[in-house]
Amino acid sequence: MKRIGVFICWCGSNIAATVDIDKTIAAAKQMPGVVFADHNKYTCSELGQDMVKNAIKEHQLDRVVIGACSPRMHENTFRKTVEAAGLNPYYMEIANIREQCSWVHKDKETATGKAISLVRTAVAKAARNEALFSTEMPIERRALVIGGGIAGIQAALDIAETGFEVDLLEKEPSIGGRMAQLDKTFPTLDCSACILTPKMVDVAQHEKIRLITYSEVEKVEGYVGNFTVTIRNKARSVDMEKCTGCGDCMNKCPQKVSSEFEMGLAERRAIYTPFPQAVPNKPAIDRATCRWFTQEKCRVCEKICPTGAIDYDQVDEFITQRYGAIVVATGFDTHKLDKYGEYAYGKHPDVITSLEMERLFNASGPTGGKLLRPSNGKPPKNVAFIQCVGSRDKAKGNPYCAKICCMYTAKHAILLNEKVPGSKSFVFYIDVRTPGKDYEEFYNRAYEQHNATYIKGNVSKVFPDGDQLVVRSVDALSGALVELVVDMVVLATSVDARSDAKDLAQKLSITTNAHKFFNEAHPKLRPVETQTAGIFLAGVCQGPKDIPETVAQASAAAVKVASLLSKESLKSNPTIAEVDQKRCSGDMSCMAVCPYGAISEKIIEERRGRETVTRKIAEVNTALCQGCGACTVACRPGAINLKGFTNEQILAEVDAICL
Amino acid sequence: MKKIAKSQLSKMLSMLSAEAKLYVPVASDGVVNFAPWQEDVEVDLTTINVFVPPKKFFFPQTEAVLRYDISDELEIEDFACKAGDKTILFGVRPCDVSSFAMMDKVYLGDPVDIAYRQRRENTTVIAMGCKSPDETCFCTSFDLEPGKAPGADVLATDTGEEIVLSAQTTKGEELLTQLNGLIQEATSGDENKVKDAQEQAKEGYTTSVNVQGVMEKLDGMFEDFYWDRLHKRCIACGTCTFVCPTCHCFDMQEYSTGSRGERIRCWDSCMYSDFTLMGHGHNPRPTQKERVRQRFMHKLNYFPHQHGDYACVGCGRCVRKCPVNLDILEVIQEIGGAAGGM
Amino acid sequence: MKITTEKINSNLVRDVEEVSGQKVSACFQCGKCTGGCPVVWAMDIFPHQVLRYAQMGLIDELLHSKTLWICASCQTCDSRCPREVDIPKVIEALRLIIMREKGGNYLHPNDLPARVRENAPQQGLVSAFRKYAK
Amino acid sequence: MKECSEKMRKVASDALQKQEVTAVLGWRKKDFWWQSPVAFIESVDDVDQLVWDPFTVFNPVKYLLEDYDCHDKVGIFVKGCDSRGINRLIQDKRLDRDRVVVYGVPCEGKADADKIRASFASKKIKKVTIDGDSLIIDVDGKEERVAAEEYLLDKCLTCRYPNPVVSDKLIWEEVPVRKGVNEARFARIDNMEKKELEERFSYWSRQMDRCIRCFACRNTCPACNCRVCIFDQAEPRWLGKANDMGDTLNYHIIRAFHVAGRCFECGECERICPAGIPLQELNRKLIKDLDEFFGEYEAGLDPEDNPPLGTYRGEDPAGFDES
Amino acid sequence: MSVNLESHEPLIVAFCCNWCSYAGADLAGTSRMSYPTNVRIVRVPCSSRVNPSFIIRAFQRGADGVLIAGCHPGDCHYHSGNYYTRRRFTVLKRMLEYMGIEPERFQVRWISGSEGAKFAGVMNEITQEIKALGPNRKLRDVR
Repeated sequence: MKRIGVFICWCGSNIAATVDIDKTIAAAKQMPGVVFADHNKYTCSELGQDMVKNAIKEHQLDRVVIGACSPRMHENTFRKTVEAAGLNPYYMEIANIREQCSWVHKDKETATGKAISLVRTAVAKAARNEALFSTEMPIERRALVIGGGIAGIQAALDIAETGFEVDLLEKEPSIGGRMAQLDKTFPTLDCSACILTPKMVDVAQHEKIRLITYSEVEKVEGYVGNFTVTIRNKARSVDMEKCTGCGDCMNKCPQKVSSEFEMGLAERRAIYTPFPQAVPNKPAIDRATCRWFTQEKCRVCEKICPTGAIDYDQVDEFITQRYGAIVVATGFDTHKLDKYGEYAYGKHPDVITSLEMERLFNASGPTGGKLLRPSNGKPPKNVAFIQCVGSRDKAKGNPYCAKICCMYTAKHAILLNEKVPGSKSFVFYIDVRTPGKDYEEFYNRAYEQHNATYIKGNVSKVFPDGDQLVVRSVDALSGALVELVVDMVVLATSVDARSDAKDLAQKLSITTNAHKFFNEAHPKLRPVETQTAGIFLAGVCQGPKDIPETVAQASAAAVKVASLLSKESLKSNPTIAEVDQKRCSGDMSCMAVCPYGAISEKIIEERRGRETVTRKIAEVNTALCQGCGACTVACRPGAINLKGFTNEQILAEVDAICL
Repeated sequence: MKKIAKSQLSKMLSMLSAEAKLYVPVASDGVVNFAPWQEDVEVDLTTINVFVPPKKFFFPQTEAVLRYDISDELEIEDFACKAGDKTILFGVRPCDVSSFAMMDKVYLGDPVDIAYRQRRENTTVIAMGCKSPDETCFCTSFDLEPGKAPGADVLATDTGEEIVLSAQTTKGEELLTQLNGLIQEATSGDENKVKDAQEQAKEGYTTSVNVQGVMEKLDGMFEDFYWDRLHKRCIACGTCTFVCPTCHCFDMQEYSTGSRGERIRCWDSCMYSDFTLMGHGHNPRPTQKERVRQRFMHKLNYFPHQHGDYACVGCGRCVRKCPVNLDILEVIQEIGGAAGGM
Repeated sequence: MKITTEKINSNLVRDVEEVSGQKVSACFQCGKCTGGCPVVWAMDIFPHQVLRYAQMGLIDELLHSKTLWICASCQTCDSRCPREVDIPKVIEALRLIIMREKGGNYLHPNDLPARVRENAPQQGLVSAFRKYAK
Repeated sequence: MKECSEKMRKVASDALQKQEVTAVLGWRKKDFWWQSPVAFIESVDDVDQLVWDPFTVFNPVKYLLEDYDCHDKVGIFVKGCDSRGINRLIQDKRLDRDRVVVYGVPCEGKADADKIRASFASKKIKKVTIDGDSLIIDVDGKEERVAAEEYLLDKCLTCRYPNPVVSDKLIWEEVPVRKGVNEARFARIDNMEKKELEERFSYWSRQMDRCIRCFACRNTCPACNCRVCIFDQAEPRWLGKANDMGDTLNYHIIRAFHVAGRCFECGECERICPAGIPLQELNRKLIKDLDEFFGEYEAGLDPEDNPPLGTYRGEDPAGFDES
Repeated sequence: MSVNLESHEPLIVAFCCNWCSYAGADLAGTSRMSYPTNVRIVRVPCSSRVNPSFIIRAFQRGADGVLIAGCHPGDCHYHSGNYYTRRRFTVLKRMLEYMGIEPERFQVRWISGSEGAKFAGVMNEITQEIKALGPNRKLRDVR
């Protein structure tokens, strides 16, 4: 039999005015297992806590029930109290007789009755409380950042600045990501490359950052503080040690390929760096197009290379590294427009996407920064911009708002007006959304000063008329039909999650929403964390956002990483799930409902009759489990239990309540 | 010997029910069980095996044994001495009547189970002789006479239009005395009819087993591989034990609410994994093999060794109800090796 | 009614802006002007629509609207506009465009009573020709 | 019928001879005409025991659990209903697909011994065989020929999967699905839902009152395949052993809940219930609600997917006030 | 057990998730919003911790009503717990009703940590509803 002590707190008059303390104490003394009951004006005071400590020693109490305020208030306080008296902190249970009794009831008799019932319930639970212990797990003090766009760059730099080692992983031959493709940035119109490239160089030169380009995540194992990641380093066919980045090979390579970086508006070679300011500025051979790899002839680059850096025999290599934390910053894809035939994209060269427009504006882009129509190389006078292409479209696109299009279209309108004097833009919109510092003003500038006309109406058809394009819509505000003849049409293409986001999510044991954006742990309060402890999110991979937000989130993720890595070890929450090996059938229903991927299969050996056999059971990873208990209900035989809220405890509470 | 016209039966039952709680076989949703008699129920006189055997009137599936309260001073309420309202069972079949004698050996032997005794003493059993057997009946294999029920207080025999009642104990005589005025004296013709019916009842058995020597053979079979094979089919439900008129194992359960509580006795089944599960987790009968063996050893070896009779009355309920057709007939046949006509 | 590139880019829009001194494009169609206009019940084109029509180059539609002559220039709209557009001035500009056009009178000077003809200010007379029908 | 039995014997003996399997599960005949229990064939010599007759109803898949059999490679004959039990066990990770060779036996329905008994009350039946769509009943020494359809088990009359959904070898040709089975599926539930609350309670309490708590429903059910059932546990004691209405309802509610989204409607629970409790109706009520609220789901078809209570959608509707 | 209907005070067991509904109950307290004493709260980390067996047990032991309260969908502290709660108890509740248990006896509500007033309101509402039904006799153990 347990030796339970009950301590009823007056909380001044907060409890004592409504609950008859003496009666409660007298009732508590009759409860099974209770050997001692007393009261105190303020149990949370030093005096009150001393009383509890002394009583524990004097009466050899092994469980403690405190009738006081909400456990959300003082659970930790009293856990420390009983711990100081030599008991396991989890031997203490609180009966909430203030917030859930004296403060909400007025009649003293019924309130006292309820208080007694609450104390009895806590006593019943406490009698089944078991000693729980946190475990200490050492932390690998090194972080991995997946994705070398602005989010990954910022996160890596910030983590490195706190003194921890960081590996920055990029699947392309160069870091830079989407931001490198942009011309100017809203709302200040500073040059994207001018603010990005210094950061790229910082990354390359930072002693704490290891840059791993042309590589992808192959496998992730382990848990917070102790991830083991296998990275596939794709064969670059260029020896990074020997290559000086002179670029001769790229000039001489006879195989021209459409450039991904230039959105197909220009060509690159089969041996290439994505763009001139690439970091590292060393090329890779695109084996899918290289003549040697496709036709087994050529080898021009090998002949030309002054340092003999070309190596056709390179193979994919695998790097296995341990990390304490991971930041996912994999960015986004632009929406495919194959379902939007009405916009004539791909049918008429003057219908382009917004990202292509960026390249047409850009000084290092295919037109050298002159805005020219792809069809005839002449500057356009009237340009239509179509918003929400693939966004806010439940039927055939994304139901969500891509968030950045309103602003970059305003930017395009301004840039167009600046680049081509006398030009005019027509912006077809559903709503204009400009929540952000200086954003509304920026938008105002577009139509007040830069000759942009905003037309509320979605475009239903774009078709050629001579060497021009006709855009058909309605102005919903005036009710008038719109039929404009323009020189170019720019489609504000929606933002998609990366097509392979689901695969990565699976590798990382994190979840995605219906649109494959990675899920944050809590939409408001934990926007940077994932449900998997130790894995954080930065940038558009979590949901559409612009550069300032991306950078802010990246820095936030970096702080989360740094605060995790700043510890020598992690103390685990002991109120987590536990598997009873004997009862577990190994059907893994628990695994299906675990939001943290904390449950895995384990093979055990056991005797069956005269033989030793193996079978599968569930195993809880104590570092990943957060103690929600969803698994305990999914488990039909009750083989998985939640420490601190066990089946036995809850059933005892129910029984005690219904007494 | 008395008799009553079938048309008058409900009058008789009505009279009996005034004196005691009267239970009769009644079909509900296609399942026949003993149920309290009421004016409007139709007594089922044809079904041989009621679903839950009438042992439940002496040995209920669930009964409170005692209740305690320690919130003030210790108070114990003992239910045993309160057990047993005056009860009459009408229409108990001879096999079930004979099962009472077996239960008596357990519960009236030393130490006497007080609650059981009270119920037994306060209950008057009116047996109903069988006319013809079900295909699963094999009571004759245990030398029971299906038209007779020696252990009953009154034996009722269906002679066609009438039911002949003969008292076999003082309790039975008293009961028939109460019915004076309603029931008539039987004639010698009726007596002959009864004898004929009893002779007739022995006919038509298609199922029988030879139980000779089965107990002795089982003496050396505890470790036999037979059980390894036999148990495989058993899915460990407790149907056989709960429909068996002679199974009498129980479990004690405590419903404690801290300072108050109740102790309950309820049927248990040796087919269940927790039947012999001990507090520290060890189970001396770890697999279904041991459990199946236990059931048949108990019925066909331990019980006869201890009490002289096989703990089976051949009612055939387990044969009919076992979902996997694993029953005592099969075991007796295979152990004894000498099956009767089939 | 149809909006075309020519209409949006037409000189008339620039004229309206020039005459009124107001930036028609500044209006973002919040509707506050119309909501508070005391004579809106009599208008065929609402004040915010006037601006929209102007932005879209639908000037012709405006010039045939009753609204121009209903507006009392009470300035309620102007005092509340978040975009600092003086709407009465825009409407006035439209009226001026009509008045500056030659012809198009609804009223012939001869139809006016002599007393009015002699005493009324000249501008008032011209505007009356354009505004009132017999 | 004879040819069917012969085919099964051939398959079993080939498999045993070639050592593709070390045991075969099928059905055999026992003493009474209505007894066709599961046969465990471990040697070629015993294959002649195998039969296919109107009473080979019992679902053998539960015998594949480790508690029953330690054979490394088992052959098993499965009807349509049984076959979904195979998927059930695989989905529950209680059976390694590689351990079994599944022989599919399409099934036109099995006979209900009680219906036959009722028709031939107080007569001695010796043997019942099937011939095309007739049953031949050897009764009081004479052969009677009756339409099989009249004597089928109720569950077979509403069977939606008469053909095995998983099988390595189909032993004979597939049979057509009976007409109107989809409409019949929830007929009992629709009917009950229309009744008043108190009427529903009195119906169910009358049914449950007969329960003797033998657990035959659970123990037959392939979806009830836990090593240690929650109801058998002493600490905590989830289910009181007292057979009173509270505990009996507790048992039946939780049992049904535990198979919710997992029950594949073989109907064995209801068929073998010695007390005749309409258990399948509870199971189907849950299926109906799960389908209605969370999208249609057919258990026992795809062993890879996740049953409806093991997953969710953010936009799920709720059966309660969500305001 | 004889129960006087007139004076019957129902007993209601409320399983509240620690992060939303239990906090909501605390907020009702700090805001001194009164509600009847009939409700007893069992604190669970998440509504997905509530096993249907707990509910049946409460009814068996004599509770007249059972409430499960959790975070609003999308707000679960553990991300997805209440989605499972929704599925599990939608079917359980409907099955209980199917078997003739009054729908008011078993309820599920979403109450956030900021909804103290809603908590008190729900308690008032449920107590009234269940009081009107009288004591639970259907699922109660006969002891």
